[in-house]
Amino acid sequence: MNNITLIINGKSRSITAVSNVLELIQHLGIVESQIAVELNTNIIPRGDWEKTKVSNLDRVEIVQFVGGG
Amino acid sequence: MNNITLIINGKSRSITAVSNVLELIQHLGIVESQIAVELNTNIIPRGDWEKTKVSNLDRVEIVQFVGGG
Amino acid sequence: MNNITLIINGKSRSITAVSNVLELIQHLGIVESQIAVELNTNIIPRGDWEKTKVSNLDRVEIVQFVGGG
Amino acid sequence: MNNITLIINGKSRSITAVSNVLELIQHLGIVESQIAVELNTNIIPRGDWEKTKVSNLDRVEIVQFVGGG
Amino acid sequence: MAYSTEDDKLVLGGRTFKSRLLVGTGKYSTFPLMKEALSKSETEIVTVAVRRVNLDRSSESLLDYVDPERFAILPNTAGCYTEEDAVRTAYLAREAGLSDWVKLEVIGDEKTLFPDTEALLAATKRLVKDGFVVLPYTNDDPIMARKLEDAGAAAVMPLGAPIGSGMGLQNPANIRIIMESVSVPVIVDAGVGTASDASIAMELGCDAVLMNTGIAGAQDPVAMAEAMNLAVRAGRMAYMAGRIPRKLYATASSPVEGISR
Amino acid sequence: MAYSTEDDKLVLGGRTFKSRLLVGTGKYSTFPLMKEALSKSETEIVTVAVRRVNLDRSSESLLDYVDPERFAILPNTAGCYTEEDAVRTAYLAREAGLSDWVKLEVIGDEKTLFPDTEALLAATKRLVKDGFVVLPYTNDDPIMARKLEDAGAAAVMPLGAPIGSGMGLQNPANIRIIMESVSVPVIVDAGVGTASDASIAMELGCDAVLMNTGIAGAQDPVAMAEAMNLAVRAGRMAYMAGRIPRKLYATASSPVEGISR
Amino acid sequence: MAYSTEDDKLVLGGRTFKSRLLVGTGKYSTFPLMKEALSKSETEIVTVAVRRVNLDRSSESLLDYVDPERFAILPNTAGCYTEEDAVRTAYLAREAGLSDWVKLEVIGDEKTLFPDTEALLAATKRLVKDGFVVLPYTNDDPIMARKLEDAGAAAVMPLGAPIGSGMGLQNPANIRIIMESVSVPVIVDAGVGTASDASIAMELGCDAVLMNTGIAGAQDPVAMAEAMNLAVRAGRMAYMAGRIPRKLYATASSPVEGISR
Amino acid sequence: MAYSTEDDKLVLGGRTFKSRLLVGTGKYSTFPLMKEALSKSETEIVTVAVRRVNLDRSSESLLDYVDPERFAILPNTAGCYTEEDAVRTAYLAREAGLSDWVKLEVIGDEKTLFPDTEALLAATKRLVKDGFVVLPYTNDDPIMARKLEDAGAAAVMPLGAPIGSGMGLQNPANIRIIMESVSVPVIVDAGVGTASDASIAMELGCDAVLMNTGIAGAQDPVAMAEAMNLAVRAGRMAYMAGRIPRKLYATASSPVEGISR
Repeated sequence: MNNITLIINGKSRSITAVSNVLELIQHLGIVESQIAVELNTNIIPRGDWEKTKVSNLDRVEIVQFVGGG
Repeated sequence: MNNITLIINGKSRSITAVSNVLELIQHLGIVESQIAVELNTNIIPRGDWEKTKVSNLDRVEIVQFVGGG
Repeated sequence: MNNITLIINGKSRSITAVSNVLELIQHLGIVESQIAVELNTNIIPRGDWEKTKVSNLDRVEIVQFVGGG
Repeated sequence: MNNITLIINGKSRSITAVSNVLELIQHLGIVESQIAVELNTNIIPRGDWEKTKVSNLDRVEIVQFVGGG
Repeated sequence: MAYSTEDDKLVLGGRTFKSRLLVGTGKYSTFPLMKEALSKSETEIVTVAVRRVNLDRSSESLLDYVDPERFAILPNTAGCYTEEDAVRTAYLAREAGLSDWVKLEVIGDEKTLFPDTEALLAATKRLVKDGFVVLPYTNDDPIMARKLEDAGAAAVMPLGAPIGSGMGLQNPANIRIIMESVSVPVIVDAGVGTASDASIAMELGCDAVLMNTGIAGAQDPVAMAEAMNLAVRAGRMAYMAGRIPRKLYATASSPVEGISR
Repeated sequence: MAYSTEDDKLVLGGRTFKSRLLVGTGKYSTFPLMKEALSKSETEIVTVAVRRVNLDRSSESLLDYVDPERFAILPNTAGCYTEEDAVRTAYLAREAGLSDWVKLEVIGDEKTLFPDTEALLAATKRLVKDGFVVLPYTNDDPIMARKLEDAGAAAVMPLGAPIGSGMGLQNPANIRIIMESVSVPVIVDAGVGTASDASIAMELGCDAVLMNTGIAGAQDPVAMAEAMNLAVRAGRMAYMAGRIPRKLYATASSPVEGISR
Repeated sequence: MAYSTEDDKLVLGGRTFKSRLLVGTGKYSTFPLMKEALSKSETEIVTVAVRRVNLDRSSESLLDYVDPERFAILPNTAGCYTEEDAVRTAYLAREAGLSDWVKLEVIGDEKTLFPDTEALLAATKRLVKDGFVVLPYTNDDPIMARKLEDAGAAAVMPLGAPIGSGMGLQNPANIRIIMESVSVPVIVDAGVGTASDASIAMELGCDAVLMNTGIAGAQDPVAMAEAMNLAVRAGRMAYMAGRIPRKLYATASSPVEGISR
Repeated sequence: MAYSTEDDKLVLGGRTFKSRLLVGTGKYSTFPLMKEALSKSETEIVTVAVRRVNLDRSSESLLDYVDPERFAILPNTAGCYTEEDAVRTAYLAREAGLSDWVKLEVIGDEKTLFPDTEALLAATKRLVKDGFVVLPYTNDDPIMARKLEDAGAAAVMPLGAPIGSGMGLQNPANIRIIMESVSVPVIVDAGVGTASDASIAMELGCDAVLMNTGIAGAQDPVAMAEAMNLAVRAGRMAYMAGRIPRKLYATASSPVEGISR
């Protein structure tokens, strides 16, 4: 089988295996601009998304800007 | 018949005829100290109560001290 | 001699006789716009200046607008 | 000669040699109650004054209560 | 020269009082509660209202609970909206109370209970002429205060805030100006909500404070009466003692020399 | 249930006090004047500073005028600008005073005399660990107040205004929030200029007020001491009595019925 | 429905104005400076005083610097201490200015420049009868305000604080009550010291603000004139926009959900 | 020398801004409404929060309504209660925003949203070391303000009152003292409820004001945004213009000579 489980933004999700962060973001259909990605507590610079592997049970945080004071 | 009607403190009352203010106050059973009596808009000093006649349809105001600021 | 004395704005002044308010104003060299004239406590409307005689010892008040709050 | 120099409350003083803190306090004529004594940055409890030696060039601080808010 | 309470009396209408707190008798749940509150307040002057005797049920008399030997009774003309009503009520009060003191009120408006100063001034003139000691409840306008003094008022009683509002002194500047404008006593009347409000009035230099709702309306009127007594005395003493000036910056209260290092 | 002064004591550091006024001993022109002022203030806790003995001239001792039987002596660490200095001064004070109470001050700046709360918190932790009853002079930040409580402070003493400024409570809202944030006593320390300032602090629900310049700097310190005593009691009683609510509009204090027409 | 400046005009004496700022012309060091300040203030109504023509030296005329096409000229009766003087001055002003608008002042006292409201009311009645548009400078007493309205005043202009004092609104509660007591425009006249004072008056719901010293006495009158223009507009818009309620506690402005952990 | 808006810019973190109003983007009912409000406020710096992307429904992006060409985006660390969280959030924000500016918040308590200044100072030091332009949201303690400046903060942002409380500047004295204690810009952050609150902050000499709820929570946010823009400019100009001094008594604005009698 080719599914993996990731903890994305605190929720466990089973998704088709993706090989790296870039694929993950695209798979999730997130607009790539103005977001930040943290993989297992390490922030992954945009430039490293493609070369950063994602494996089963990784913790992923994906954040963006929202209205705030 | 020997009843008269007086307007006492704004209310019309039919009472046994009284000949003067002093009798009226006594008839009404009002403690005589610290009150003031006005008969047809004239204040009647305590000393004149007895000699001041009360007749049918007279307007009588009887006031006392109450709590106030 | 043809001088008269007027009390103008509280000060006594001896001036060449003038026959009416208009002449007086002109004689004093006052710009006619936006002033008001009072002769012996009566306000003289601009239109009546010419027909209003000025005689010896008259009290004249001439006022204008100044800065104020 | 039997004089020693101490730095007492920040000022250098040459005094007759005293063998301990208690003697020093008495020599200086200070009322013993409600003061505290520090010898070379160590606070000396009242009970230890007598057995605490004072030697040349020691730093002594002697404090008391004064008016304060 | 140190300040002494003994020499610092309130002189009002030719009489001398130790207490600078005047207290109203309205709105207490019971007469005994009122009596205890008046006692704790240590007031010497209490205000009362003039109302029709209730003929249908005999009710206890207020004066059974306010000893005229202990308290000067000050009738008010509350509820009067015209010069005529106020003057007539003053006469009724004099007849009932055998005293010629009156707290003169001519109300201008039911919602604010602000005075109608025009009618107040006219009523003051009439009552003074007829020998009354008139204590007018007025606004905080210094010009009106002086007119009332000129009319013979024995004091001026500017409101600190609307009657019963408990908002405290709304315009201390005006009260100060009034005190410099008149020589009769200035008594802040109405608006006091809590102890500090009374102290603030006295600290401005006012001669006395008059209140009713602030005490009667408190959850514990007896305790508040004592609080107000203390507050008026505290404010007066602070005024006489001469407070320190206000400064933006700090000044040490402990010595800056002799610090052990 | 009526309020009773008897049951309303200040419990501080395990001890019980009748008076809620703490008074400083600095800046009096003479010791006898100070002694009389302390007496009139009816305080039970007085603050003192720790300074070098003057060896060149023997001067009278403060403590000849402050009876330790009557007053709890509370040494301060005024003039200390570091955690180290403050802790050392506290130890010296304990040795001199044979008591382990300390009014802990770590000053951040000579001009404002505001506390350095970072150093204050560190010093509090050390002294509490060594058995001191620590009463820290702090800012009016509720978060810092809670940290000091968590560190074991026996009370928190936020400043009402800069020391000696006499400006009165500058931020009543913060003081109220502090009271809801901690369970130890809240004592307003510094800034009181006159009686009403003290009353206002107590009316907010503070447990006590500490002052020095407000009394010592008054033209008549003895009278002001008495005024402050009355003011603190007035404010406390008013708080316990439960004040009336504030309203924009008026409410008659005399009955609106029974008016004679 | 969103607020639009276009639909929000001041209607005064039957005329419509965009600006809610009335400005005095007194106390400027030079006429050109005054002219620039008036221009920056964007006022449409300027007050002037009536004084004797100086016969001994011809001086420039104020009106050379105040274009009547651009500004409505509002003569005042400043300096009048009696009903008679004020009425006479109003007539002189009408004759000189060919307009029947008057800012009616009857001063009660040189030191405070408070109005003599008794004489003010009488003068208002006379001038209204004779066709004047009367804008009376009055105290902040709601009862007097209503009497002036009943007498036909085109607006009421309560003082915010003594003329030239710069103390700002001393009694916002009274101003609010006045606004609920009358239906003519309420214009705060006198006492404004800086921009926020003007905003506060407008935020209370006042229709306009009148000032002179606050601008003319500033170190840079032209800049202050612009500041006051902005402040009056800011206060008006804030009033129309409907401010948030005051709360003792906080409410987060950023979302409390979705926080990354 | 007359004041000119042109020469009076806000310099913050090395950048120059015309507007002295910083506006938050939270709590608007819709993004278009927010966009219009931001536009009317004429702000050049807007704050934003960092939150998890919602994966379950694609929602519009805030940044579609906030043009980064027009506004400097200032991410905050709202919702962070520890140094660690705040620092991490700052890093995420930098990664997402490609800018190293951060409004640093370390909240001490959910109810008051007061800052935890101890953790704030530690976080400031770390972020400054790593090249961030740190704008810390702090309390109004001048000592803490100076410590933040010493730690390299690009400005200090003391709260005027609790976030969202709308109470306005609770302690102007402290804000003034802070301005004399630091040389970096002082920005009042939080507590502004209406226009005059913003003006008052600027009149004290503050460099800028930051607000969110005061605008977003108004009944008409767009009108309030314009009001705040005017108010900040009014307050700044009034500060630069130099206000008249406050006096208890009056000064005539009309000439006292030349009165016609």
